[in-house]
Amino acid sequence: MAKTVVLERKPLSLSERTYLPQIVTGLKTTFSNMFKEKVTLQYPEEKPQLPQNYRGVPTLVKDPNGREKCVSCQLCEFVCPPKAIRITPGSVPEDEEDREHVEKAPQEFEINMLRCIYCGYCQEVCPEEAIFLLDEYSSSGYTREEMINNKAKLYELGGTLPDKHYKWDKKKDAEEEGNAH
Amino acid sequence: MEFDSEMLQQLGLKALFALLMVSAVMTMAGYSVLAERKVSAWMQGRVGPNRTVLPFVEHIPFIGPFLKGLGIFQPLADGLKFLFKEEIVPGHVNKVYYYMAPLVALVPALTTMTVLPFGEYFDEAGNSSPLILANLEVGILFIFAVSSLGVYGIVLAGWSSNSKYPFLGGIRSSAQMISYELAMGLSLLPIFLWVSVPGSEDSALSLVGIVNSQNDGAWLLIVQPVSALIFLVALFAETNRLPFDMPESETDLVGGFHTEYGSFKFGIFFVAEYAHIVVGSAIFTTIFLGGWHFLPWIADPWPATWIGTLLGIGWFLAKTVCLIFFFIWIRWTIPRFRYDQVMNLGWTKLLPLALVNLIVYVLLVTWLDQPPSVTP
Amino acid sequence: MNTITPHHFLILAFLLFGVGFLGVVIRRNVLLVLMSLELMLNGINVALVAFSRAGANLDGSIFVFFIMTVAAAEVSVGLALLVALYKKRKSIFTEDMNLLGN
Amino acid sequence: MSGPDLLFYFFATLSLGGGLLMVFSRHPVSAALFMIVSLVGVASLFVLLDAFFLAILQVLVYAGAVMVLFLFIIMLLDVGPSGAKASKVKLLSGVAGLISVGLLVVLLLDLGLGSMDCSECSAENCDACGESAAFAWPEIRDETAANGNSLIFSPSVKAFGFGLLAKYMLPLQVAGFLLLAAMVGVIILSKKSTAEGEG
Repeated sequence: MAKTVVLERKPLSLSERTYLPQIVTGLKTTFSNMFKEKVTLQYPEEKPQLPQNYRGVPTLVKDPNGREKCVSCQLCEFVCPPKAIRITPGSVPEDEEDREHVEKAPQEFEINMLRCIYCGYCQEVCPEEAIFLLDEYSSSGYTREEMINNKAKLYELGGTLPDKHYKWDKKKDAEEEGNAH
Repeated sequence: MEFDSEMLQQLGLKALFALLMVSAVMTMAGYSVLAERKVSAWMQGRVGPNRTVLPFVEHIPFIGPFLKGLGIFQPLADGLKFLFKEEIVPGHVNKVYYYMAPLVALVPALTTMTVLPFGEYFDEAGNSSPLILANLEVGILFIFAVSSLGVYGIVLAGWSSNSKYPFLGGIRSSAQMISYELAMGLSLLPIFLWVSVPGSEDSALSLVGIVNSQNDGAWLLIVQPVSALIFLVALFAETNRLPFDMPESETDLVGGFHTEYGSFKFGIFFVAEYAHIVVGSAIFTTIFLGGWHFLPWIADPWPATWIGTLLGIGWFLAKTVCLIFFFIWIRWTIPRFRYDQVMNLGWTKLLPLALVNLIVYVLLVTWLDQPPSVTP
Repeated sequence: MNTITPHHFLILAFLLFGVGFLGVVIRRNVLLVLMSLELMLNGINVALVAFSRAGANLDGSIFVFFIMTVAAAEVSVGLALLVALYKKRKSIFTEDMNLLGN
Repeated sequence: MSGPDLLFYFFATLSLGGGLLMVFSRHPVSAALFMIVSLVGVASLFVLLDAFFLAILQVLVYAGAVMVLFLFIIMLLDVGPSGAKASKVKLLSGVAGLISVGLLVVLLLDLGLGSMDCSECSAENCDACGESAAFAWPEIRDETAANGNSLIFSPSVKAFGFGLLAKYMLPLQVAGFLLLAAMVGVIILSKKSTAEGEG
């Protein structure tokens, strides 16, 4: 057990009580700080280096084949704490052969960036890994309407996820080979 | 005595000089705002204002970006911003005094400099006469008298705002001013004792006399360090600079006396504060740092012509600018006192110290019988 | 000063004194009474300086100096008394200071 | 009318008007501010009379210290404008005021009629008035000197200091003692009521 040591507080000496030496020391410190390297980032020209796990604006992504990953399960809409997400479910267009196993696709997908709190719950809850918080952080607009990201905007921001894994392809393969669960 | 043409001409000349000095002090005030921002930024590892630039200057190679980086044009932008912001007058204020207060704060700061000598002028024979708007025999008393009026601006602003924080700021300010004026006056008495020569015709209360006594001799800062220290501390208190910025302490009184002020009226308060600093540094330079004279114990190296005049003024300005830097430097080093600490320092430390200092110098001057220095 | 004589200054001094006296008599706020007293002293100061200047005699001016000293002391004591009184009676009006009356 | 005369009338109006407005203003803060105007007017009159040192002292002591003290106390006690209770003038003080003003007018008339025929006259007919126009202010001299037992008027501070420290040494010390006594008194007063009486 550590022993408690009570330190006597020494009375201030005369020079300490005038505070002048201390002030001089402080002045020296601030003066030397004047010539140290500046830490300011010249923002619009220089961008900050973002960490790997940075959470920026939530976006929708497509798989490498250019197919929509979102299946309109509405889990993200459900989990979103500030209720920023609004999904209008729709069916998958008939002509898309390779997506026939998917039952639904979002007809409209809106994220209200005036409400979004960048918590990342939507990314966490998404079973399709379709929604990602990417490192875009400065979104701005002149009107409230501009700040509501629609589906087209979300895909434009999100782009394509370079991921070979596509759940519904595997499921289809398994069904064809007859070893589905 | 009639107003004849010669008198009118002289009046016009004086008015012109006064206008020039006002604009010089205002410009310096504007740029000390910039200096404040820049120096504080450097001390905190930042860069400070470096964006504002005039449209055509930007394209000059090297010089343009350099000036832009220094933020030289920032005061212009600040001034324009103050001018064009919306004037908001809260409904609960006492209108007359609310409008009057910024002016009352600015005028004493600008009036003080009329008795401030800032250089010397040589005629053909090589005789020097000081450059000064009004060479009062009692110049230093005039400065005290006028600067003691400066408190009314703050008190009026605080009272007419009809709101709690400004009111507290006004009350604190009046108490602080009364307390520190005493120490300030007492700290200067040994100076007058030291400078005055028995039997001379010159008045020791004249600022020109004080400056000339430091020509080719020791600065009064070296001869009377305690006086200089007390005067400097009191000057900080009178200009409401940071260790003593009781009237506007942002952290406990929001903004103090100018909480309810905005746009141009706030701008005037702002300029007045910095004009006080500029004039205060100039006064300190005049009294303790030898005014326009060169280093202590070294005679002025410049010739007794108009070149010498210009160099002297430049040297005076350089000292003043160094002091302004010192003001800013102190501000970003020392934290604010508590109100009772301010009162304690003024009444129980500075005042007795000033009295002891006075007594010591009275004895010393009596013992020396004939004070050294002084070329009348 | 061609047409201005000591009489002008004297009349002004009288008027200042009179205005101050009027204030002392009709105002019942002690603060204002004190201020009016200062105004009366100022009237006297004007007269003294005018006499001093007209008679080329410095004694009057020096007397003004002493009047100012006394006035400063008077005001500080008067205001301190006023504050002490205010703590007790919560009023600065003369008609409320009637402990002996009624 | 020449310049300095105009200045005299201007500053006289300033000091008198300030005084009158001070006496009749309802709010103590306005009263204090009008008082400052009046004091500055009086200081300017001192300048006209070549008493520069006194003028500066007037501003320094009265406007710079005494009136700040007044304002401080007004704000400390939070004195509002005098309401209905205080603004009704009692009959007695009203009569007293009237009588005092009447007496003053009599005095003024006496002074004006007795010694000078044209105290209120305008510039044009003032020339006709021999006595007042003939008055010449004595030339001021810069030297410090005593003429017999009285000191010669001089605008310099030096003469002032000479007078104070030579002829009026005892009164000066008494004045210093008075100030000390006042300071001690104020400290005791404010100690007792545990409040902020300022010295």
